[in-house]
Amino acid sequence: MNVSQHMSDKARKHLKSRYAKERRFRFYGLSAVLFAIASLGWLLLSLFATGLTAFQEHYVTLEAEMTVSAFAPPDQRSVETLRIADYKSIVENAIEAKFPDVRTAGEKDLLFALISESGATDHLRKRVVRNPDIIGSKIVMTVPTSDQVDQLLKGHIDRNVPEARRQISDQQILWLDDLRARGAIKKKFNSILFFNPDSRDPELAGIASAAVGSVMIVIIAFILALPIGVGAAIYLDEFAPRNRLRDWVEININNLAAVPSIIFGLLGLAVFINIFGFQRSIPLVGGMVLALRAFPTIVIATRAALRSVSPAMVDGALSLGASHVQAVFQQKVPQAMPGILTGSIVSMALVLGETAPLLMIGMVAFVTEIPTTVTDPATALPVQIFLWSESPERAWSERTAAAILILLAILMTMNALAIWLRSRLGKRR
Amino acid sequence: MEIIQLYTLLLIGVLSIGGFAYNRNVARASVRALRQSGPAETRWHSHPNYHGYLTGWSVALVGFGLFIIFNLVFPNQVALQTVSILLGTSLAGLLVFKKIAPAFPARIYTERFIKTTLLALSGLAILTTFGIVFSLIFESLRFFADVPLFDFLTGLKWSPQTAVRSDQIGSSGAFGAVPVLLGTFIIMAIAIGVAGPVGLMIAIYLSEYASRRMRAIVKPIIEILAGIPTVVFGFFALLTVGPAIRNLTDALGIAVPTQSALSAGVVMGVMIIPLISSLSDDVINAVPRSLRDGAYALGATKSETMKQVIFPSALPGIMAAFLLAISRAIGETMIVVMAAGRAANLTGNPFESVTTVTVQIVALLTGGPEFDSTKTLAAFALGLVLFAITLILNIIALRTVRKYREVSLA
Amino acid sequence: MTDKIKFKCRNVRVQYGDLEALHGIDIDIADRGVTAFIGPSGCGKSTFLRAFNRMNETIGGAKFSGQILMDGEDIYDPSLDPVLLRARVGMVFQKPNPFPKSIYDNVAYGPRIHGLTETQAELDSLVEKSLRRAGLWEEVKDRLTEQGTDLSGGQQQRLVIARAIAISPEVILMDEPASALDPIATARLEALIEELKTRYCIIIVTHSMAQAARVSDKTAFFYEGDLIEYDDTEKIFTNPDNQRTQDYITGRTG
Amino acid sequence: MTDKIKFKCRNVRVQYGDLEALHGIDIDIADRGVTAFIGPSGCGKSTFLRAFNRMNETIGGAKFSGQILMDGEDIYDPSLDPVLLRARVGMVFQKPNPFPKSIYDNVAYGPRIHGLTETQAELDSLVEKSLRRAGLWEEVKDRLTEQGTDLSGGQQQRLVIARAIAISPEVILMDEPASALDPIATARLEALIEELKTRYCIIIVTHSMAQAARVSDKTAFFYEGDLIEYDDTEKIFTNPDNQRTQDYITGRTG
Amino acid sequence: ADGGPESVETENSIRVVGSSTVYPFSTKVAQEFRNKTGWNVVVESTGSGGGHRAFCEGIGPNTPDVTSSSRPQKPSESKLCQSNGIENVVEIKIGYDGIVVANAIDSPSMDMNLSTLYLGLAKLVPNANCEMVENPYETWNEIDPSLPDTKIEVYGPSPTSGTRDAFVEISMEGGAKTLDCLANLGSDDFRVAAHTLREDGHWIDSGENDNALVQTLINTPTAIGVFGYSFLDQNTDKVKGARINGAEPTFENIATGHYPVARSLYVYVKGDKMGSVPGLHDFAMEFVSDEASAPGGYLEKIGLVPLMPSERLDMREAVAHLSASNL
Ligand SMILES: Nc1ncnc2c1ncn2[C@@H]1O[C@H](COP(=O)(O)OP(=O)(O)OP(=O)(O)O)[C@@H](O)[C@H]1O
Ligand SMILES: Nc1ncnc2c1ncn2[C@@H]1O[C@H](COP(=O)(O)OP(=O)(O)OP(=O)(O)O)[C@@H](O)[C@H]1O
Ligand SMILES: [Mg+2]
Ligand SMILES: [Mg+2]
Repeated sequence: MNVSQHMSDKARKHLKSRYAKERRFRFYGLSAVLFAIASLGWLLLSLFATGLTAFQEHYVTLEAEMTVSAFAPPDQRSVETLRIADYKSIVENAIEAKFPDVRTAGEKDLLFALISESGATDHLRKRVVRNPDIIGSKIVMTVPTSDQVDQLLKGHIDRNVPEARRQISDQQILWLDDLRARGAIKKKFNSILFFNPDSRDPELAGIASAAVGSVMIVIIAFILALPIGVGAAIYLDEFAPRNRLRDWVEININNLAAVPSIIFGLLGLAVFINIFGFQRSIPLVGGMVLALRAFPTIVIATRAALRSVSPAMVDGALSLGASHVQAVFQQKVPQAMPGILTGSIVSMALVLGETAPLLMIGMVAFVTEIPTTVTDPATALPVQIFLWSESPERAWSERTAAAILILLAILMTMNALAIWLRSRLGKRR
Repeated sequence: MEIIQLYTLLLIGVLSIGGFAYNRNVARASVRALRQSGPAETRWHSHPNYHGYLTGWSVALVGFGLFIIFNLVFPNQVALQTVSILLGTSLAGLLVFKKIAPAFPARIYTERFIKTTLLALSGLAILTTFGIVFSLIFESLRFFADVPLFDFLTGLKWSPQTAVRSDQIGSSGAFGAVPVLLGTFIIMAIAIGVAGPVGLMIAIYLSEYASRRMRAIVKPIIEILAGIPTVVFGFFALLTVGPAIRNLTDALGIAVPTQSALSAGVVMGVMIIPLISSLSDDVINAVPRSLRDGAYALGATKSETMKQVIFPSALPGIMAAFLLAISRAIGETMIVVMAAGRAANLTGNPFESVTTVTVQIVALLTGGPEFDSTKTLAAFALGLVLFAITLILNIIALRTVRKYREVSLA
Repeated sequence: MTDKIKFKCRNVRVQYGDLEALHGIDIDIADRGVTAFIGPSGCGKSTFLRAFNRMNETIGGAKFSGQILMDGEDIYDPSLDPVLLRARVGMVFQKPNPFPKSIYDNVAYGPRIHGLTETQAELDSLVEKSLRRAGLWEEVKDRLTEQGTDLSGGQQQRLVIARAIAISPEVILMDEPASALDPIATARLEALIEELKTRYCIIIVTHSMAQAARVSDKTAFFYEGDLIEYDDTEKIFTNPDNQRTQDYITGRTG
Repeated sequence: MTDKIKFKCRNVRVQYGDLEALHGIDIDIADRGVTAFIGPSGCGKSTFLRAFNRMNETIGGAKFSGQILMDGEDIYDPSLDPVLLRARVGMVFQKPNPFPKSIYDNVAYGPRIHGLTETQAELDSLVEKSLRRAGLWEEVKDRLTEQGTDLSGGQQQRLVIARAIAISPEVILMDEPASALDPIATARLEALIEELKTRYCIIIVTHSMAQAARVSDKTAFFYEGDLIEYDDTEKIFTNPDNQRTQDYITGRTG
Repeated sequence: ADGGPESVETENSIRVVGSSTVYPFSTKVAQEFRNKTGWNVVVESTGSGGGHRAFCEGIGPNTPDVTSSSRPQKPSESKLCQSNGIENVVEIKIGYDGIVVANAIDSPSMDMNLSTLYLGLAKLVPNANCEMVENPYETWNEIDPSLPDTKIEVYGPSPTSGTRDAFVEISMEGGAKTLDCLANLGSDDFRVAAHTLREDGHWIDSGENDNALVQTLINTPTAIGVFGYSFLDQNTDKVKGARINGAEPTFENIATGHYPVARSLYVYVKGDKMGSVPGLHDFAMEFVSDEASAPGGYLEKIGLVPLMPSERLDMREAVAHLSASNL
């Protein structure tokens, strides 16, 4: 019995090189996996590194003398007049009180620039409107520092670069250190980021208006896309005659799911705004456009869910004298519901993250108010992120990253909900 | 005005529910009466509920129909609208009421209504496509009246600076789409260059090498990439990847702007990885086990089996996955808007900043609400080009992928 | 048998696309008692069974020709609503297919869609009656709200029969009802069939010769789409006229 | 048989997750000639067969214990390379599975990956030799560039055998190689096996008693994961020791 | 359904469109105004030209109430307004702005003349024989050896932008006037020569977003950007302005007129809508209030060069007067 040629030395050597190739191939595969995971990790890490600091903000505590002369005489005090009182001088006096040595106008301006002017005046304004009795008294107020100061204190602005290269002067830094030493500056949770509308000033900017806009868009898209998507899927799967037209519609829907989203923006601009005459920048149009964007994915998810239901259920119902429509709606659809809901939630996550179509229909605007109806001008969270990311002040980039983190948290929650729903409802079968 | 509309809609809702309830109860009472009056074996064709449903549907249909007609044709006749809706719906309700009888096949009519409604909903899918095609073509035709199609497709200069006023001596504008298309292509090529090999190798690794546990952990992690909004990737490219590439290339002595085709392309590639990996995974798993067995039984290693047997038979499906990815890359907007720059350079150099079709659409349409300058229309022409390209890619790819999906289901 | 005829079938053909599964069957089925369909796999038993309640129509591509008269009435008459027909001709499938609802709701489903009862009490008693007839009441009376799918296979099959009985059908079709059951469940099912046959016309498809011999009064043997022999069960199993039948029941073919 | 022993199996157990498919098999297989594995469906024939070239390892969850010695060498020795083993133990499957490549490339696949030939001419002649041995040469010599999948089922099965032969295995495992073939192709395949058995150790799993009787020298009867009886084929088919074997080959069980 | 109150045709927000140069000022005013009065203001940046176009489209509820502009309204635009029934347009000058030619702070400083800009950016330039030819210059030092040897790559505002108009009118035309060769051209030819920017990729329309432009400059060291002074003022840590005709772009130089490329900024308010858009009049007043536009006001802090005090008082007078006549 001669030894097999596979056992020869030559064969063994060949085998060795084959295994080297095998290992290399496997290594490429592993590298690809690691590359993808590392990219994701890098992305998240850079977002956290940039954005986490935005969840806290520096506030300065001042004592403000609510001088009577800054307000309208008592007999003319109404909400309107209280709102337009001279809060600026009160704030200026309050900060100057901390540094009695500062005399020149130029220095006073620099000093005043340490705090958020708009933030401080508006803080006072709101307090006075709520309680006019504080006029004439001395109150303690805690207001945001200006964005530059905040960035400096967080270490995002390097104190050591030449003065010309930073927007904050050496003198201001000295004052700040002094204030800090006196305990007047504190770092607190940045509630402004969550509850304020957009603002010109980074330290006062929040996502509230954009978030409300996004919620409206998602709700409208959901209300429109769910019936359309589910209805179309049921029709195609259950009632449509099997012919070329149906194939055509099916390809059409699959294609729509893959059409670039910006095209839907063009559709919305041309049809909803120019032909139907809807206003620009309103969540109603945004919701309608994104409903069109989302419904093909709902159709696809629904059809997959319908197909996973055992045909025995329909047979059972039919054999009891249920009509086809009854069998479908009473047996098949309820059982496909977990799948349908999961698909819908996933597609709503898609809607929530969509940006490009909204740019086309004018949802890139500076909106001062949190929208209350679907025809109020609004932006959406991703658009807000886009707008902020393009703003030059350094303070914006951390807020942009923070807004992204919030958006991602919402998306994760939605996806977790989808998974939970699937396992929860799926189990009852 | 809007409040009134809302009330009208509410009214229609109330009427249809009321009609449903009333006629259903009438039918119920008749059934009961019939049953008590004697042993007569006459069965009612339809359950009483169906007489109710039929009423509700008809009332709602008539109501909404009138509502829409009035809003389109006589927008401000609120009183007339309300009166005619009241009349019309009552008539519809009465008609069904008159029909209530054992033999009346209310269920069949109701189901016909339901099916028609469903049909109309799937019709919306076609309508959406038509809407897209017509709005793109309509505006594009106006554009091509100014700029000949041939010039648009072959022109080497993209500089959409037309005058906005008659007395403005702006520039004539150059609408040659080649640099824009080239830029789109470069970024797409970079993206696929990243996502293609990586996605494919991930699919291979997960289906051939990874343990079940690893697969269960890694797959969802990679899918996370697919769920991240593109604006986030854009920010990532702008804030992190662009500067990183710039630092890297600075060290090599090449000056690369942070907004370059490279950073946009690479980030887009990362975004597309899950698309390619999951589609390829489907396709690879659809290759019959017997082929794998055949190769293993001949003493092939896993990589040999993969490269020489499975990959060739999965090739059409993998190509389709790539086509879908290309279509996705071409249509991607936010990443390039934020990270690729806007200069329409006629260049093949990935280190330069280039522009894409989608960037130009955004640039041309954000802001200006005016609607008939050549500039604005150019956006639609670009949109048409984009739609046409992706449509072709999608259809080829979807047909192929569908075949594989069916195989894997069977 | 001297019994009344329930179904008169004439020249029944069923095609699936190009494939003709039944080549023209003529058969008369009695009003009471059990008729068994036997034959090798793929011979068309299920196809024929599904012709009796027009369930074939729910399969795309199935085409029927010929005539089936039920109590003299053509069930394929276009004016006849298959939904009404199926309320009169119940069916039980090979794999028990209770709905993923409570046991109660499973049985109540038919009465509800057909509006057979007016009050809750009426429905309750109908559900109880049906479950009793299906021999399941004692086992489930305390757990009517549990999921039907949580029952054992044999219980599920009886539940499905209760569900069919609840709408007072005249006929019950059963397609290999015991093939998914263990021997004990099968025995209970056969006992149930024995009981039901006094009230209903039952047609059963089975692969088990023994079962056919045990439960049926008449047996029809099918082979490749043709009805080969139809006679009293005893005759078929002891002294069939046809050689093919003989081969099949002795296990030589099939 | 007086032949040399090729495989010595001791206490072979294979588990799929919790299910033990083989409960400890002891068997010796001769170096030349055909050994047939028979037994009812699910008894573990394929599982055992796949143990000889460690193909079980390509299935997630399959666990092997025990010992198989091939020419005295433990094939489950961790230091032994399954790739090498499989080059020495060829396998043919139930469904012919040519690669979607040309006929030539199908046969050349193994020699190429194992680097068995140096020159094109050598490879050409090896392909020809293998196809000749598989009795396919005459039929395909003019169409070597056509796709292997375009051949008829019987040709495909012979192509797959040629593919296996091309790497000069010592053993050929065949898992129901004829079950997808028509009678004429089956006959050709059996003739081929007859020819090959002088050169190779062949183990064949088959469902057809007749086939086992025709082609094999020894037959092993498996039942529910146990080896019930193993003896010369003639003995097994004429005068088995075990009642179960008897029942199976006369068609009473299975 | 007669319960619904007959709603008046009012709008719940004030819509502002217009110049991207004025955008930071209008958003700031919008924000302060909202804080003071609670009225919602929506600001979209469309460019001056785009703004006028939308503004003059009509007086319906979907049209903008205010447009901002970095140049005065052109006659053709006011004609468009009139032809669409907009009678009562109030022009409010809010301050001055310079147009700067800037690059990244780490890049070499530039020192230019208006003629350098013209030669670098015009589509047609005179050659040695005073014939007008397609612009041949590729790098800056081909025009002026003291400038760096970098590619001419200028990101500037698009035609919808008032900054573009002003830039063309002041620096391009100004530069053209300094060249003898062009003096011989007829006035129409001269206008075409002076007003037409290159279309061969050296001039790049950067869209309406000046923020993005600043970003681009930082990212592309060789690139030069054209934008408003206020942006430079806000980004002195990132970009720096070129000297033009020897003058640095600074607050003082612009206010005093030493820096050659400067213009006024405007806001246009639809007087016709003051009845139907509550708050619109007050919003207009906010622009001319002391708090906003006086020296030391919040607009100056973000880079607006304020008007002379007397000018501002006149403006305020005009807006206040409008209210008396209209309401
Ligand atoms: N839905 C269908 N589409 C196409 N052909 C079908 C379909 N159902 C059954 N057939 C074919 O019709 C023939 C008869 O099938 P049928 O199911 O009636 O046989 P059967 O006697 O019930 O077999 P079994 O005992 O396996 O259940 C078979 O050839 C089968 O392949
Ligand atoms: N991949 C697998 N995973 C889990 N269990 C398996 C697997 N393959 C086979 N089995 C189980 O192992 C047992 C033996 O299977 P095997 O395929 O070896 O039987 P067989 O004798 O070849 O049957 P057949 O004649 O049907 O091919 C069976 O119970 C089978 O269900
Ligand atoms: Mg059957
Ligand atoms: Mg087997």
